Amino acid sequence: MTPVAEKPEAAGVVEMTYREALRLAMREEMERDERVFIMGEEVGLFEGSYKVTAGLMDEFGEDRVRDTPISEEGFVGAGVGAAMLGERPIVEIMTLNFLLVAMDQVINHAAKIGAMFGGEVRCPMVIRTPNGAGNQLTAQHSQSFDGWFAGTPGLKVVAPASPADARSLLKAAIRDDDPVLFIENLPIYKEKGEVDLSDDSAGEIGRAAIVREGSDLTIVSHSFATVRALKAAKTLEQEHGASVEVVDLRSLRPLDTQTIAESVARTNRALCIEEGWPSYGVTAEIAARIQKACFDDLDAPVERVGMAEVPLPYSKPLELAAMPGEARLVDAALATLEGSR
Amino acid sequence: MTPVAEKPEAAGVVEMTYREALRLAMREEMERDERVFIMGEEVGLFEGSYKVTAGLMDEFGEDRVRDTPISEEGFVGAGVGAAMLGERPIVEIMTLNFLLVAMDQVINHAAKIGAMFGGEVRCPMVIRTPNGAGNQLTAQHSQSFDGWFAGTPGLKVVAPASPADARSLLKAAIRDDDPVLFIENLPIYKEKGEVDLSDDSAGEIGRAAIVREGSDLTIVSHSFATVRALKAAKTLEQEHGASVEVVDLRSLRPLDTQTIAESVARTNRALCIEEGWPSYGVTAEIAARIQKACFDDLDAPVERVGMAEVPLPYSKPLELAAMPGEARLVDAALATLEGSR
Amino acid sequence: MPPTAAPTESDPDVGNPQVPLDHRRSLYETMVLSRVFETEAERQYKAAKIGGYCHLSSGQEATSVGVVAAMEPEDILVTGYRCHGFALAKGLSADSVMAELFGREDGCAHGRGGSMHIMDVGSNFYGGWGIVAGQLPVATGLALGLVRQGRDQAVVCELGDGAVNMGAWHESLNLASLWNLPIVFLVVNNVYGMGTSVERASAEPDIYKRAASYRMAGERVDGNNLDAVIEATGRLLKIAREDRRPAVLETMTYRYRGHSVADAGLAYRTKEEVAARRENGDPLTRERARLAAQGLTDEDFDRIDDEAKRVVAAAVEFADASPEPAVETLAAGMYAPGSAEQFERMRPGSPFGEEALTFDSGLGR
Amino acid sequence: MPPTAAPTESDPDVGNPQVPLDHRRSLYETMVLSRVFETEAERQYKAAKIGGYCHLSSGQEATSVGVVAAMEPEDILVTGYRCHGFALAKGLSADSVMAELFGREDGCAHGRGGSMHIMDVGSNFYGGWGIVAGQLPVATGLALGLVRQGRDQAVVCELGDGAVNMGAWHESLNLASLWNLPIVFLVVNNVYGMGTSVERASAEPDIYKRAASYRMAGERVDGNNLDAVIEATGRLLKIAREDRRPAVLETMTYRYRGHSVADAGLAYRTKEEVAARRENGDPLTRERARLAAQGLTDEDFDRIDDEAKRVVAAAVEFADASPEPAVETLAAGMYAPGSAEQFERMRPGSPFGEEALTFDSGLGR
Ligand SMILES: Cc1ncc(C[n+]2csc(CCOP(=O)(O)OP(=O)(O)O)c2C)c(N)n1
Ligand SMILES: Cc1ncc(C[n+]2csc(CCOP(=O)(O)OP(=O)(O)O)c2C)c(N)n1
Ligand SMILES: [Mg+2]
Ligand SMILES: [Mg+2]
Repeated sequence: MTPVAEKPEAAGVVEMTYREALRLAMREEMERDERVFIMGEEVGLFEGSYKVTAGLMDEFGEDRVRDTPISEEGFVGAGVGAAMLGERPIVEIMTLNFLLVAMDQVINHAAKIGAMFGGEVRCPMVIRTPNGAGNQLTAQHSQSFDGWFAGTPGLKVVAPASPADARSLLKAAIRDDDPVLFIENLPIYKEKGEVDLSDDSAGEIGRAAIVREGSDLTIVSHSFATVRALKAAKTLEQEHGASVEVVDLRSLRPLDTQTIAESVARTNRALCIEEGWPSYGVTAEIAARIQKACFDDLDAPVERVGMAEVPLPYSKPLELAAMPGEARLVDAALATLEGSR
Repeated sequence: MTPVAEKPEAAGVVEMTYREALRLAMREEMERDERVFIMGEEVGLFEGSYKVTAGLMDEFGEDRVRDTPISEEGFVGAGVGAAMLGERPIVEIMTLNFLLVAMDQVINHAAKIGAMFGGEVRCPMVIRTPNGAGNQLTAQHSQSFDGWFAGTPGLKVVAPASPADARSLLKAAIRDDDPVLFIENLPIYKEKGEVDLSDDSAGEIGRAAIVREGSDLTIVSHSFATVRALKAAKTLEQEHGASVEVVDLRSLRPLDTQTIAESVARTNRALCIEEGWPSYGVTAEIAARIQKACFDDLDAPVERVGMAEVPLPYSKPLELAAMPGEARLVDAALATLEGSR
Repeated sequence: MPPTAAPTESDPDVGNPQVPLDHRRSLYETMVLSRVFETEAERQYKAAKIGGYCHLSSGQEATSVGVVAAMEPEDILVTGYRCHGFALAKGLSADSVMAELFGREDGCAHGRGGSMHIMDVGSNFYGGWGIVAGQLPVATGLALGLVRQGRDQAVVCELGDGAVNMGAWHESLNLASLWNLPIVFLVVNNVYGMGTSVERASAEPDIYKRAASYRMAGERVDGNNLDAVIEATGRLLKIAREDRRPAVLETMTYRYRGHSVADAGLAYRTKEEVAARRENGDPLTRERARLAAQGLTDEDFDRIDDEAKRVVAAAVEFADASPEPAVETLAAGMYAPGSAEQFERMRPGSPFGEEALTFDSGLGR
Repeated sequence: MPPTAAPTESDPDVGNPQVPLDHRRSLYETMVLSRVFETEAERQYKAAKIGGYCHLSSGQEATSVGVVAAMEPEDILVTGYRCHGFALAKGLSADSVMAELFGREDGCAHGRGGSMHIMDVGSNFYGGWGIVAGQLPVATGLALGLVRQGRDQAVVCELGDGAVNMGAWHESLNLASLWNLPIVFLVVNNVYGMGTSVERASAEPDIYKRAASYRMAGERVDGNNLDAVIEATGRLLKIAREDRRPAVLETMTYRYRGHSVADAGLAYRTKEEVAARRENGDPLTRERARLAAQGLTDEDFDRIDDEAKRVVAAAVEFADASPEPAVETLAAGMYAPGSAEQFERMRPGSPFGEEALTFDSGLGR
């Protein structure tokens, strides 16, 4: 069982995993505000299928860390109703794939409340769920529908890439008065990074970050794709002498196109990457905005890379061939660097 | 009650509505292949909430035109299972908004079967459903999620704009061996056009059509947006002397980017329009592909217009302000014509 | 359900003596108001003052008024889209409901929701929802919220006979029972879901029996009998509040008009069937007889009818005079205050016209 | 469920005399094969020859083997992801199942599906599905297909105790009963859904009773008693085939291993509980006793065990020798033959690498 990160008392900067950072944010917000509670399958007794909520039921009790039956539509909706009454539910969906059975509650209920009722009632809830692939989980369990939610007015969609952002943006999502889909990722849970325990503040939703500076190419990504981007950027520098800037979106709705545009205006080339299928995906929107915002700056077409457009196969070699692995990212980057004038 | 279109016996070219063309295609295919049957809410006794299936239950009986309880997840899945056994279900979903409760069956079942089971079994089913807005149906009933399905490998997505295409492509969808989402549209049902009853052949999925030729600007659209595009193109010609080409996509997956690219290579400017929300929508993908395929041809950024990004309000003036009406299309076209060099 | 015999002179039905006459009278006034309101709404719809879908509840007044009569003001009501009558019963003014149907700024949802999405937090009426059975999980969550907040009220969640075949029904009832939530699921059985009769939709047409699958109490009452509805609702709400046990209440009634104003309502039933229902057991006729048996005169009833007509006519005037929402407020309410700042960096490269959207949530009220 | 007492010398349980000894013996052989197969699968998983999720059914053999024993070869079986044992019972070879777990070309799904998605149309086994309760609507449709094609077979749809709280359960059972479909919903109650016990998940822990909500027959049997499972399944399938009435059969059993190989399976239950279940009423021990009572010797049992080990060892060899799928076939099977032509015009402007995807569906078999 994953150890629980030290309590904020032990102030200062410590290294922790993305998973621990999420757990810390939830514990801090639950201590801060008794309206905050967690609901989901196996979040309590089982300590979370991916151990994100490990230890929290012992600490906060069964009412505030509530195990649910397998009924995503039912308990996502229960989160919506509780939020309308002023509670602050954090609903965990085991993986994003299972949100498909609760789409109606997310898209046609949570997202509609503010506008449809004329601003007379709000829905301050958070839905936490990991997307992603890479462990041979196969076609039904390896998907990323990030863009679907990011394209839904009334929702906010946050997807951080580092433990520090995971903590501060989950805190921001919990404190936000609107429904926020907080997208995590399976392989990212074990990623490590520094977190400043002395800073209890919430992050800003709608602000991208330049996580690596460069002058030849801008890679735009979010969540685990940013982890991939940073590795690829290193390789591109070391083996190809290319100076690559990486913009981590952090939130998909609102989307900080301004930071992207400013970066591309400097590098004149852009590569957008994502874990999911690129066609009609997140990178489609990013590319569409870049070509409009930076039309005169671009020296080459905006390129996109994502998961090969097939239901992900179980076979390891096939899965590897489908993923946006480093080799494909580097090739795509080189193609973009060489493209056009 | 809408009259039933003449039987094919009365050969030759006749004018009929989009609604009648759909009904004709279903009748022809049901006569042609007894494996074809219709399932859905109110498709029989009630004659279809939008009267598309009117008269078919009388003609083919309750088994082949099957009224269902309100259980979209259940009967969409029942269509999947029947299709796996070689039947050819046509499942009608009253409006696309209600497919949200059946997403799991469409995305994680129908779309996965071919690949996940190694090609050993197929799912030849059609899901017919109208998207769209414009009649004050409000936030929960006025949506278009076309891009979500078009972005799902394993599915095919067809969305014709004329009665002739509605008939030939619905026939193609019914004869296709893969799951096809056939997207209709509420305001388009009453649109009229010529249909050649003597031609019983199925259309080709994956082929866009240039429905209007022009040299200054390419408008790319599908379904009702194409009806809007053709009107706007006329206005642009008459009032602004602009020669506008209109590419009707007809199918979103596969997407005929080749026809789009060839057109833009001639006109050097593109405007993509859709009924739904453009951000992370269909037009994002079209724009992303055009800027890559036509990078050196473009004289201005690819522009996009869709529904204003809000849950659609009930109020008529607000709804009108949100829709991609002719005035907004013309303004967007003029902006694209004036843009850049 | 066999039509309930109308009361006869020989055996005057005076109703439950527990209900004081003045209270019974005021409930009848609300029932009449609801009927008159719906009739006027249909007229205004045909006059194109009202658009979208418009679902009327004429014939179901004993259920809507009776259920709410048994609720405390602090109890929460949630319904589907057939909500005008419930809203009026829960205390929303005819003005604010009619203005909403007209899509005007003074409507309870500022013209954003329309007929299907009436709501008013002040009256503890949480909507007014359009997706069949979609309101059940939400209502279940409202009941969970009440428990978390240590409030001893309960939730009533209305749904139709057709809605009981949706998965959301199953998941919501299981959660409500498993978690001991204070909620009554009110199944308004008006015989049809659009054109599909209960027998053609539900493998168990005795819908209330399905409560047993969740070890939950389930009851069926004559939904056209005001007293029966009040008694059963009151009893089940008491159990919900005090013992924290949910329940299903099925009220048997009938919809006189089409599914919505757009539906003639005769493809799946006969004129004769509708006429027979109107003649036998109409909730207003029946309640009027009880009041007459307790001494109300024709003049009293005329006064009640006139007052209802006056209120509804005034509501139409009020609605017509209320301003249309300003186009600049298109995005108002979508996001909470403070969100505009979060979205300000989204403008570059956005689709044509999007830059114009403003996200402040104030509706200038 | 109280553990069934193990047979004693004084009262030898010889099982149902209707079942001929050689048949009973072959069923036992399949049960042993299943247990040995799962044990080996866990070993291979830990040796990293198998990946993804791997759900074992050790302890549930009397249910999987008994249910299939009561089915005709033409009857259709659909299951969730805990499907190895069912697949072997339905006639898939250990070779093709193990090769699928290894993700190889000779696997029943050519290595595309893996542990959760075993299937073989030739054996009328239609998968092998991974979304909890997602297989119920599909199985209901297969039953509808049988009726439309005038075939007199039936469908058995397996699901777990945790799956009964999903909306898909409710919608599927209602449709199956309303439409008189030949299907038996088999609820394999192994006490837990991951770490959640039936009592913590289902407001009605007597799951079979939920069938009543659909006017459907519901039964519960000792899922570790092969004869009881065969008898009940056979009777309900006969009704499904001949009277076209669906049913629910709940078999009470127990999962020895964790939810999946990744789960130690002790956060929510004790070592002692698991040990007690293994000792009392283990389906293999029990069936072995019956066979012994009918004269099988220890040598016979050793031979049966050895044969199972031999078959499984051979399956591992077969799987290991089978080729990995070729990367060029990444998109194979996704679309039907002829689709490549439909997609050929999609290449311009497509994302990096997409042009390379080929859509021919042949898998070179
Ligand atoms: C999920 C979903 N499917 C279909 C519809 C379309 N629809 C609206 S009302 C209705 C019938 C509902 O009948 P019932 O539950 O009996 O309520 P009533 O209209 O009789 O009050 C249908 C099918 C919808 N709104 N939502
Ligand atoms: C819709 C959905 N939600 C959650 C999951 C994750 N999950 C996989 S198996 C499982 C438990 C199922 O338990 P049960 O139905 O009892 O079957 P068993 O594993 O015991 O055979 C869960 C929650 C899933 N696959 N699908
Ligand atoms: Mg009804
Ligand atoms: Mg289980």
